[in-house]
Amino acid sequence: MRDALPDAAEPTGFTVRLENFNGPFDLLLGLISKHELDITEIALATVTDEFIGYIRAFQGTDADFSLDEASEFLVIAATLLDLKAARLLPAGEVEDDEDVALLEARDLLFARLLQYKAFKEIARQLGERLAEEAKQTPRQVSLEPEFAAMLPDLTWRTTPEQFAKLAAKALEPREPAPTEVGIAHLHGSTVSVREQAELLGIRLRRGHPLSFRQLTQDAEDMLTVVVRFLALLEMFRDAVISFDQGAPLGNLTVRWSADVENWSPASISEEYDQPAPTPPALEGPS
Amino acid sequence: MKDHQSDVDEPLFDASSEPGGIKAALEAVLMVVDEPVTATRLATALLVPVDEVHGLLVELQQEYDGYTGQGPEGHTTEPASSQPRGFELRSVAGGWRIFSRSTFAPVVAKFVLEGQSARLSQAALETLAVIAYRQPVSRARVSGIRGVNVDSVVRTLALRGLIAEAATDPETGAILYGTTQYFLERLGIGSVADLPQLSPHLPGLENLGDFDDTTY
Amino acid sequence: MKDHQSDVDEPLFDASSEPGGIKAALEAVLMVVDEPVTATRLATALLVPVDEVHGLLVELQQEYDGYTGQGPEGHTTEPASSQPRGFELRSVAGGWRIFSRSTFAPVVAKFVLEGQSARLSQAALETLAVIAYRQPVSRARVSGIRGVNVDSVVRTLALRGLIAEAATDPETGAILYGTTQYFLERLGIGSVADLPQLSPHLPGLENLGDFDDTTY
Repeated sequence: MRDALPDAAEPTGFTVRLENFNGPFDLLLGLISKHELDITEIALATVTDEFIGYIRAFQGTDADFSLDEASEFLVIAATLLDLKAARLLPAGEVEDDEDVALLEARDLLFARLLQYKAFKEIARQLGERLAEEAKQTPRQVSLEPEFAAMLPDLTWRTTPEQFAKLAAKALEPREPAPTEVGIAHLHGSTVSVREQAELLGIRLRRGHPLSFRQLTQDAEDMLTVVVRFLALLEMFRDAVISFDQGAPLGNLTVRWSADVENWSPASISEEYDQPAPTPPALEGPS
Repeated sequence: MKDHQSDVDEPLFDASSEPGGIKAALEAVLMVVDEPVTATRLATALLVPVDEVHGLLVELQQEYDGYTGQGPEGHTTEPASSQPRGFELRSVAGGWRIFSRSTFAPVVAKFVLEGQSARLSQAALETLAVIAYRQPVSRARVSGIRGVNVDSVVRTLALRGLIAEAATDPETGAILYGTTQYFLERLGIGSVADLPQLSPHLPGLENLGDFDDTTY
Repeated sequence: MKDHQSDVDEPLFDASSEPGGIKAALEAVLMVVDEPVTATRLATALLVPVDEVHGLLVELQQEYDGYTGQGPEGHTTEPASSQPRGFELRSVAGGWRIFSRSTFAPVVAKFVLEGQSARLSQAALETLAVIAYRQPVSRARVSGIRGVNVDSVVRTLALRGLIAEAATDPETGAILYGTTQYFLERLGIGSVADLPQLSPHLPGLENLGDFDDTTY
């Protein structure tokens, strides 16, 4: 929706309003350039906190943050957090599948970010070109009457009823054209941080420490994994759980703090769980 | 708001200082306007006295017709510069407009008629149907309903005399189109009110008005 | 019967014998076209070899730009004839068309409201760029590259006539979009191949094709 707004006025310099950004890559590039950094791992680690800060701020202020966009932001936020976490620890050997997955995630993020940067730059050039070309107006005048009169007489075989049928078909609101991959799951299920926290709480309260992998192995999709991660961070902030990680990039073990009895997921910050949004329409009815 | 800004900007543009000067500026306008335009309007737009504009228009007319018209030294009878152009500047209905030169009418006619079909394309018929049932209606709204740009189809329908400019939207200034008497004759009905009702069971047709324009 | 007659009539009109000759005849035709027209079509209408037409079009182009181009005796450096005209002949989107000269845009804008469409938003420009360089391409893939849903922007671009449904993915059935002739015209280029190179902006990542889709 926000995409349709004419924001022809290119923001000069860095502005802090997330609405000015066209998606997560745009925001990320904006943050990186604000720090006058190139796209590197260091740059990503540097801007990770700000990136997440912007998402939070935006979610806190604007209910129009549609879920499919939010999920893209969250996936990137999760990747950034992973990268930052990995960087804070001494460089280690690639030890297991999770390390490999992290490296792949990093490379993919770099590739997509650079690709987006290239298109953004080209888009700027196209915009300048279009503006320059708009100064020229093509001659496009109606046909001189003497020639218009020479046009062959129209063959007309449409009856009023056929014509009405055509009109009905043309005026019928069209279904949005299908995209090739169903993204209904992004709209269909709102994954709530609070609900996931409750679920995690029930599992952890049984007393056995559980690894992050165990806690997420039944997650239906990436979004649920991300939301469970966020839920754990919230629970950590509430001091109801503790983390234990034996080695760099090793298993993350989550442990219930024995002295917490009265914790309830209701204390989870409101900022995530706005009233479950109705699934945003894919496209304006047409 | 925007108007104010351009009011302020306008005096900054001085056509006489551009290569070709006021005369070329007149040509630029005349080449792209559809309706004949008066010397007064041209003078106002260019901030030049009407007399001067009128004099320059006559000069252009003569240049196009093959007189050199280059001021005092113009009477050198150079054959090259005395060739007429393929277009001419005519004063019609109180205004000026550039037309193709009538000597070349046979070539122009041949070109125009080539590939002209006597039948309307499916896209043209559907666009006509939308205009017929939603008139008076702007091109932007028809585009919105059809999901594609309809500019050239609308031109064809107007050229064919099936639709015509009916009004101007009081708010946006957009041209609103409606069907013509000729359209009614071709369809074999007496008036727009005689168009068959659209099937009532089609969903949501009544409330179409609201979202067609939103993306514009 | 009528056809026969016109077959007989046609050869009777010989543009080259009219004052101004073939060159003026070309101008006459260019006055009535409403889209770029190819040299081949012009050659067919005028019964003149394409090469000759092409040469004459280039001559016209230079004349309008202020070069005398009057054959051998053209090197007389007459200041008057080296003034550019207010219009120019351009080769865009594979054809030729007359445009007002850009220097006079401020004046022309006062007369022509059509086509003064609002500038595209950054989101629309980015989406247009991705479609231009990856066409034919599905909305999902464009979304993947931009990291946001592009449905409404794609719709706007289609309404503006800059993109159109080009094909359907044989495997998934998804609609694939591509840019239009009008896009080329608006950009003033001959074909998609004339778009600026993307690779300088994509160091070492020319073969990114696979990355876009993985997250969707």
